[in-house]
Order: sequence, then C-alpha cells, then structure tokens
Amino acid sequence: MTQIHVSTTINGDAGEFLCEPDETLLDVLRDRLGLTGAKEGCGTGDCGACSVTVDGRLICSCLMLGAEADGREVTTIEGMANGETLHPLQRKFLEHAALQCGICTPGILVAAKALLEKNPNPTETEARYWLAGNLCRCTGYDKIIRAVMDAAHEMRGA
Amino acid sequence: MALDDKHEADGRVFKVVGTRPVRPDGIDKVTGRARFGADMSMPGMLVGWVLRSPHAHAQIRSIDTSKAEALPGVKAVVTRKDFTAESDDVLDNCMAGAKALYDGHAVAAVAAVSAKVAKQALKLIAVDYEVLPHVTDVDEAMKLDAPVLHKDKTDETVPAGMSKNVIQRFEYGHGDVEAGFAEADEIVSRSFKTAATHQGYIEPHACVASMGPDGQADLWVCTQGHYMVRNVCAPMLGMDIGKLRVTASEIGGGFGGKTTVFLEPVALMLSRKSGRPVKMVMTREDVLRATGPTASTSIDVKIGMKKDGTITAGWAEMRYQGGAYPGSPVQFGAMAAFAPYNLKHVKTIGWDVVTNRPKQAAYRAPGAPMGAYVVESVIDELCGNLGLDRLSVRLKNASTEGAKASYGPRFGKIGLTATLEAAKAHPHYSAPLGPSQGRGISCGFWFNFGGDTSVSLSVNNDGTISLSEGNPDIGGSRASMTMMAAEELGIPYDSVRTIIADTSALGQNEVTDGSRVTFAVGLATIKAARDAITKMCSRAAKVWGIDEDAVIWEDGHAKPAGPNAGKFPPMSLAEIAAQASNTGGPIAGHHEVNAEGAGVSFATHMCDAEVDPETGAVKILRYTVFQDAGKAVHPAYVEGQFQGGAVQGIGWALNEEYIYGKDGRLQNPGFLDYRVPVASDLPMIDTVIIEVPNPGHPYGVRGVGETSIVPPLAAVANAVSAAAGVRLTELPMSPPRVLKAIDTARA
Amino acid sequence: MRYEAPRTLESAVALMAGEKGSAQILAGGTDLLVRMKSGFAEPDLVVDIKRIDGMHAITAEKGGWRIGAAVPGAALGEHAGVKADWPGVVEALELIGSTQVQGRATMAGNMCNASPAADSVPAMVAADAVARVVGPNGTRDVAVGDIATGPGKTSLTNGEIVESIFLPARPKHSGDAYLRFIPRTEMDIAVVGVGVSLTLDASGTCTAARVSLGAVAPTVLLDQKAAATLIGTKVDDAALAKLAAACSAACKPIDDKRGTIEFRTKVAGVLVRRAATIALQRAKG
Amino acid sequence: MVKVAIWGSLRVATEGRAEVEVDAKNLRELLDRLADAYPGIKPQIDRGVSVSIDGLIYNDSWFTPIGRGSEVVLLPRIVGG
Repeated sequence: MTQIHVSTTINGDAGEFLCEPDETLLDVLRDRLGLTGAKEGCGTGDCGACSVTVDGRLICSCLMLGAEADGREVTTIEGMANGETLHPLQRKFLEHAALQCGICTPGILVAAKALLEKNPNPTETEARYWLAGNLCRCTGYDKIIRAVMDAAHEMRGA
Repeated sequence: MALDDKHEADGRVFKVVGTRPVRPDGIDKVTGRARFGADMSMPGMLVGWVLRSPHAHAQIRSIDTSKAEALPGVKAVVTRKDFTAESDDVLDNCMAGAKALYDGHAVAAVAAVSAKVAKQALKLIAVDYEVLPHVTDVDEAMKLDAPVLHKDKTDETVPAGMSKNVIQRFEYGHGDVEAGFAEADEIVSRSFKTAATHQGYIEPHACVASMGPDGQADLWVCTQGHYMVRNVCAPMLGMDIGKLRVTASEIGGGFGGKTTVFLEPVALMLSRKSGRPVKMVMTREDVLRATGPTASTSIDVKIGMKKDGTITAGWAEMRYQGGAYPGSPVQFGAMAAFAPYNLKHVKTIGWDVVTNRPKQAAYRAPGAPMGAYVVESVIDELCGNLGLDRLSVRLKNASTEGAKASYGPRFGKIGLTATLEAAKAHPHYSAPLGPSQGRGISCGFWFNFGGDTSVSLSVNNDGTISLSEGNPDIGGSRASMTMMAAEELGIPYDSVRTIIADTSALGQNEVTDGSRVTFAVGLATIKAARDAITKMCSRAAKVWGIDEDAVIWEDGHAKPAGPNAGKFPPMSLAEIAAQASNTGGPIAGHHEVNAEGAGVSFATHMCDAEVDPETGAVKILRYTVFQDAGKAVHPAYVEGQFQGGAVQGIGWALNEEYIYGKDGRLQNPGFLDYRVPVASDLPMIDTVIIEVPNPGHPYGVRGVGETSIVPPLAAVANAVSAAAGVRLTELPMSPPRVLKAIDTARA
Repeated sequence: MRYEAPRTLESAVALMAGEKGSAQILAGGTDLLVRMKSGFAEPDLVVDIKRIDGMHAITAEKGGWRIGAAVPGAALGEHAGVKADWPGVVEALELIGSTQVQGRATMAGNMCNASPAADSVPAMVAADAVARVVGPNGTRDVAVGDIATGPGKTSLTNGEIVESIFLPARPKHSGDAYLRFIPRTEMDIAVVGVGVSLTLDASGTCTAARVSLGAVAPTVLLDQKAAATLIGTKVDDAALAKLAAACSAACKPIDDKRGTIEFRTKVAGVLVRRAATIALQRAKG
Repeated sequence: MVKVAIWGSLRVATEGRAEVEVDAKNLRELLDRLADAYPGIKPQIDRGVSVSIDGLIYNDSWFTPIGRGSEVVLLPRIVGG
C-alpha cells in the first residue's frame, strides 16, 4: 500500500502530510499531526467528539478520509482561540461551567462556532438540534446550551 | 435550617467557598490542550489490540498464536497463559482463562507496529472454542435448568437447591411486614424489570504502558483511580507495587465505569514481552461489549398504606444480574430502596445472579436507582389509588434525624425533608399540565463514603501554593480543592494551583468514587492547609521571637494572638514564604487520612412528561432537582452533578438498554442504537441546592455526585404513567413499550 | 486499498469498471466509512467522486431540479429553490444523522446504501424522483424506487455510478412531506418512515398522490393502494383514516432492536396521516 | 458490651438473632469478636463489611472508638461509582 501525499491548510497554516489511503482525517490529525484536540468517542459519527470544519462545513473527522483533505481548509479546536485571546464561546464555557470531564468540549465548541457563524441568533431549540450530534454524558447539556446562548448574545453585541 | 448542635462552619463567612471561579484545568479543556487517555504517545510506541470472544459462553480448548507471532510487525502476543499470578475475577475479566463468559470477553492481545498489522494479526489467532449454552436474562439464569457459568462461586447465604448462578442472598429490614400489611387500607404489589445500562462515558478506555527490562514500569491511563490501577495491576504482573508508577491522564467521564481495570494489565504484559511502550485504546464497540454496564434487574415489590398516607409496611424481593462474575450491586438496591422512608415494618431480599454478560462495574450510586424506581412507582400508585397528594405522603413518611433506616442504622442529620419542602414550595409543583402530560415525583438516597486520602501542599517562595492530590478530577474537583485551600489559607483562588499527582508522589488514594472527593479530599486539603498554617505561624513566632502559641492565622497573615503577644505587624503568607530558607527551610503541609464517616445524601426530583398516545413517544417537558449538598463548595459544579445525574437517569428511564440477541451477542454496541440522551431530547434541568451541613466535614460538605441518578427513573416513570394513564413497569419506557401499555390498557 | 479522486465522470466509471477486487464510490462517506471501520466493508478501491465537475451542482431543469450526487444535506438545505418545491425531500435528507453528518451525507449515497430505513428515499419515491446512472454502457435514468433491490443491494451494475438525482417539476397545488419515527429526537435510524406527495385541483380535491413507506419491508414501498384512498377526496378525516389503514396493511416489517412488527405497523398508519396532513397544507399553499 | 445489628441473611450465623452483643471498644475489636463468636459471619467479614456507628459509615479504621450506648450496624462493604 502506498501512502498518499496531501497538501492542506490546517488552522490557517499550509501543511503537508502522508497518510494511508484508508486513514481517517481524525487519525491523521491525532496521530500524524499531533492535533489531539479532536477526540474519538465512537468512530462512527454518532458522538461528535471529533468535530472539525472542512471548507467551513462542520463534519465528523472520523467520517472523512485524510486523503480527501487535499486542497481543503481544515479547522480544529486548536485553531479556535486567537493566540492568548479565547473565542467568546470558549470563555462562556468556562464562565458557565459548561464542562465537567471535558472530553466532548472541543467537539461541542467547534460545532457551536459553526452554528453561530450560520445563525448568530439561534433559539434554544435550534441550538439543541444543531448540537444533537454532540454527545455529552456529564452535564445534561443545560450549562452547555446556556453558554452557547450567552456567547451568541455577546457576539451579536446585544 | 435549625440545628441542635453547632457545626464548625456555622456562622463562618466564606470568601472563596460558595463562589464560582473558572476551573484550573479550564483553558486546557476549551483549547484542546488537555491530554486524555488516548492523547499520549511515546517514542518507539507499539499499538495493542484485543481479540474478543464472539460467543456468549464457550470453553476455550486452545489458542494458537503462532501465525500471529510470525506476522512481520508483530512484537508480542499475550494470552491468559502469560499471567502467572493467582486467578481472580478481575484478571479473568481482563483476559479469559478456561472459558469465555460473554460476547466480547478478551481472549488474546497483540502489540504491533501499527493498528493495521495488529488487526491483521488478530485474524491469524486461532481459538478453538467449544460453544456452550448461554443465559443473559436474570430470571432465566435463576432457573434450575439454566446453563451454569461457575461451579463454585455460590456462597453460604444461598439456600441449597438453587441454581449455581445464584451467588449471594441479602436480607435487610426490621419489624413484621405481615403485621404491617394487616394495618394497611390499600396494598399494591407489582413486578418490575429494568434493563442493563452503560455508564456511557464519551472517552473509551485508553492507556500507554512502558516497562523496562529492569522490571520498572510507567503507565499512563484514564481511570477514576490510578492508585487502584497500580495496586491491582502490579500483583497481576508479579511486580512490586513500588516499581509501577501510574499517572492519571485527564479522564473523559467515568461514572463508576473506570473504577476497575480492563486494558491496563494487558498493556503492561505486552510492553514487558515486546520491550517497548504499548498504547491500547478501546473502540466504542469494545467499551459497550466488554466494560461495565450496570445490572439488569427483576424486582417484586409490595407496599401497604393507610388512608391518611401512612406507609404501614414495605417489602421487596430484588434479583440483579451483574454479568459473568459475582458482585451485582443488589445489596445496595436492597439497602437503599426504602431508605427515604421511616417505616415500622420493612423487609428487602436481594439475590446476586451471574449471567453471560460483561462483568458489571459500578455505575453512580450502584444498585440504588432500580430500588428507588420500584418503591417510588408503587408509592405513586398508592397515592393515586387513595387520592392523596404525592409530596405530602412522602413528607409524612420521610426519614428524619433519628429515624431507623431500612438498612439498619438510625439517621443523623439529613436533608430529605428539606428537599421535599423545597419541592412543595417550588412553582414547578403547582404549574398546570396539559392533555397527555403528567408529573412525577421521586425521592432517592445514597450512602456516600470517604476512604484513604493523601494531600500535599507546598508553599512556594513567592507565596503561591502548589497543591498535590491523588484523585482524578472528573467534574471540576481541582477547582473545589483549590477553593478550600485558598479559603483556609486566606489567599486568593489564583494563588493556588492544584494538580493530580502520580502514584509515586503521595500516599494511597482511594478511587474517585462514592461521591467522596469533595468530601474526603476536601477534608484532607483543609487539614493539609492547617498543617502548613501551623508551620507558618511557628516561623513567624521565631522571627518575632515570641511563643508559637501566641501567633494566630487570619486572612492570609500570621498575627500576634493578642496585645500580650507583642506588637508586630501581620506577616503575610508571601513574606513568610520568602524567608522560608532563613527560618528553617521549605514549608509544606500534608495530610493523610482514611476519611470515614461520610454523610448520607437525599434528593427529591420532579419531572413533567408528555406522551404521544399514538406512538408512545415521550417528551420530557420540565425537570427540577432538589438535593442536599451539605455545603456547596463550587455551586456550578454541584448543579452540574445534579443535572448530569438527572439526565443519565432520564436516559435509563426512556431509551438506554443492552439488547441481546438469541445468540447471546450484544446487538447494539454503538452510540447509534445504545441511545443516550441528546441535547434536543431535553429541557433545561432546574436545580435547587439545599444545604444541611454534614457534621463530618469542616465546612459541612456532603458528596453530591451519585444521589442525583437515584430518583430520576421513578420520577420519569411516574410522570409517564400519569401522562399515559397506565402504570409502566419495565425500563426503558421505549416507545414500543409505552404504546403497547396504552393499547393494552384501552383494550 | 487504493484511493482515487478522478476529475471526470468517465475516468471514475473506468476506474470502477476496471477494478478486479471490490470497489466503492465515496460521496459523503457517512455510511462507507462506518462500514470500513467495523470491517463490514474492505474495499480494494475507493473512488471519491467529489472532485468531478458538476457533482456539487444543483441546477434547474424542465421546471424541476437536478441534484449532483455529491451535494450534501447541508447544501441542499441551504437551497431556497429546492426547499420551496420539495420541502418533504429536503427535510427527509436533513433528518439523517447530525449536523456533522449533514455536512457530508448525500441523497445519492443514502439511496445507494440501500438501507430499507433510508430517510431520503421514501421522500424521493413519493416525489417520483429519478436517478441518472452513468456506466460503461452509457447513461440511463432509473426511478429512485428501483435502485435498491434489497437491504444493501442495488440494481446498479459493474462500473455504474449515480451522477445525479432529478426531482421533477412540482405540479400546481401540490405538496409533499416526510415523517419518520425515532425513539429520540435526533440521531436515530428510522423505525418507520413515511413519504406523501399529493396534488389538488382548484376545488381542493386530491387528483394525484404518491405514498411511500420506509423501514417496514426489505425495500422502500410505493403504496399505490394507500395513494388511491386519497384520490378523489378532500383529504378529510375519513380519507385519512382509510389511508392509515391501507398503509398499516401494506407493512411487512420485522421485529428487531429498533422496533416490533406491531409497533411499526401501527405507527406507519399514524405517521402517514400526519404526513398527509402536512402535505395537504403545503398543497393548499 | 456493644449491641451489633446483623442483617437478615447473616442471621443464620447468629441463631436467628437480629442483634448480638460483643465486648468491643473499637472497630477492630468488634470485627475480631464477631468473627470469634459467630464463625459463620467470618466469610462475609472477609468479603468486606462496613460498620455504621451512630449513623456514620466506617470501612477500615480499626481504632474508631465505639461508645457504650453507640448504635452499631453491620453492613456489606459500601462501594460507589
């Protein structure tokens, strides 16, 4: 089996990697690029812990091959804060104690950011349905939803 | 809250405790930097994969690993033969011995240069199985003609003539239940079943083991207790405990499921045989097939009540299967089921049963939710039959201080009545309901415990504090420890940094379980801080040339105790720290304790549900948790425990279940069909924190982690039963079951 | 395994036709990668069709819409034109999986995966959608309902690739709807799925109807008897009751971990009534 | 002497008595004397027990004092999640 050469942009930086043809983007990120912020909770697209965006589209990185990333722009949790400045969602998650164990947190933040980019003023129901693919077993989602709504409010400048 | 005797913390004005600061591990966890079990890599690392039995029950005649070993890239293969330690159930569960006892039971493992090679090697391992008949249902397993898992595990409490799958019998209670039933105006008897549910942590088990030829080893692992991992694994490997250093990674949820070992001894053995570090990570399928779900149960219950709502007697016979080995949590179900009520006549009988399912692991208040489910369902039905208010009846019968618990002791200070009164006064209780909607109430109880705890607190030269504790932080406990240390020392929260030390750094620490951490580690942290304070006071006394008894600690400063002690300006912690080398050397406080005497905990939950009578679909409309926290150190994380427990309970009540096929194989080993609640299934979970201080803790803290999963099964069942107009007696109340119950009731 | 991402449909067909081992098309990958992960699929060749021109296009054609095989649910859901014409189809596709899955999953892939419980297929069958299939022997148009022949099996022959799906022009005074039953509110596979498309005349009488059922038989059913109960009626309560009874009668489900025969049969009737009511409202505008 | 409440299924070892008396001033003495006087309880003590003393639960601490009037209840060892 021959490895595939892939050129891509990850969190704004151009980069290259080699991967097996059947290797998922998640495995590439974690095992080859050292970006372990995306987690594997299921490997079947049912938990959302591996959420990243590709060309702005929210996806599960466990359901995409690394080879498909050629020429695409991938954004992960590691690209969410701007240097020392946290994204408002990250800040609100901390303020609202919207995480307990924290394993689902990167995926939920990436997904919530994609939500607010598409819909800056979601209803609670819209936020809940958008995030339905991100399982959290610790919080019962209450504080997560509150943090997302509060971040949306702040980002709208309202 | 009126108290007879004063608590140490009464009247104390807390400065840090009770606030909601950002947790110390917060930034790492929102930026992806936090390192969980699978996030560790080591140079030269191999990957380990496990071969699992496809059979529910089979004799292992032989295992031929020669072809796997010959595959290029394979560096080690391990089977049970490699473990020469004396057999026990935990080891047998990690690697099957003579028999594979459930679908997914590990039978061999491989370490190879890549996952691809390892998976290929697994296919080359030839296991000669003699497939045996199997049993997965608890009632079936108790029948005399059921396939038998073990010939010799039944203990002396089991009467002769029962199936050998029945392992142990428990009985609790007092009074004369028959006399009690004779006094009743209304008696309800019902049988219930509950399905096995999994803890469902999002992070699969993972570890990296590295053992050198000198026999020393390091293990990086996601676990609720790295000291436990060390103490359990070292003897399995024939090692001295001191030669194994275990470091706890960040842990992605546990809920009791990470209080034992699965991969860890196998990874160590693979590392020993290959001479290289070995990383093992479970797939979600592995997690569901082979790690700890909780018990499934079958329970008969009978309760008598007078017209005025007095419960005259309670009786239950409970059968729990805990998988392929002894140890279902039936005794806790039998002890906890009636604990919220002050009963003259009560009796519970519990049977621990084995079946061909994965060995159960603790799950948040193990055994108690099922007991509360059946008792609270029947109390609800009795209230309905007698036309009584469901909260008033619970208040009338509630256990209070001095009441004799159904499991024996008399309660000390407890907060059950306070939770019920808060529930009664809450607007939720009087809110109107629409058609096909119902409201359910349930109380719940859990013991909590403490256990071995070691904490070390270093005063750094600049006046900051490094706090080392040994309990993996699952839900924000580092924040709580930091707060208690800062509170006690009188310094800002930000001046303290708390870490989870590895097993070589501290004395023994019990697992993060039993709702013990904020209670026990908190207690040890406070005592360690007091130890450091004593030392700092003594340094100040030296500098001032006065007696150390004449120095007190206030607001982060050493001060002369009174005018007679001399007139010296207060000396801050930072000043004392800066002079430490000159005054006697480094300053550190520590405390080691077996923190016994944890206070029990109670909660009352209220749930509104709507049922679609045409499809059986249930929607949770509103949910409120009322729970006694003793003292909430970080209220946001206390609320988080309440909310998380409630939602796990909602999942258990509505859609989560282990489904076995006729072939004894698990049919739903994935998050697609093992259905944990998703965000869109739920409303906000409201919380009311009650604070009845625990006399056993300096600040009055009670454990809060587990009790919150005890009431929801019944709260939801009572709401659904009210909404559907028919009593539901089987969990989960999945739509086909609800619809069938509605249709049967109408027919 | 080899991974190829050809730039033209012709080369994709050639790759597929030329592979001696097992070959799989990769569109969204939300089914294929799951099967590869579990070892159910071990393809020798995966052909990614997302680099082929036009595969991402949604184009107006003969009053209807042609949807490229690589258009994910999220993109279709953002297309106002398709959404206005065939809201039932768009909603059906959007029900599949999570937001993340929507970023990848395609209608063509959902159809070719040939699950009896595929959400978008009953909606497409009700809409009388047609798949355009390109293969070594040329191009053919196939009714969507004729693609799956059984669970996991399709009528596509060696080297054939679905290039696009055509949703026909929507007649005046018509509407469609798709409803499914799942135990949770999201993230589940349909226990029952029902698609309804109907057309009214100026007086509000139903002149044409298509009713389809998912997850109650080895393939999605087009239920003509059920459709007949609506035609000539005002889709009133009496007609809906007959419709429900006809659908329940048409079900040939199995008992499995997701539902019982009894439950699926009954709920099919309940859902078709609800779906027809939504379709009626849409038809009335 | 300390009165110790025994749970139901262990009463086969105490001739049916729900409460037995042993001479013990602390937890260690209590468990030792219980095992001596009622050998049938020993297997359970070896499997693990907790002891409730005046409503608080103790697992291991041998030297936990037991007062004369204390309420003492033997329990299976409490574990948690």
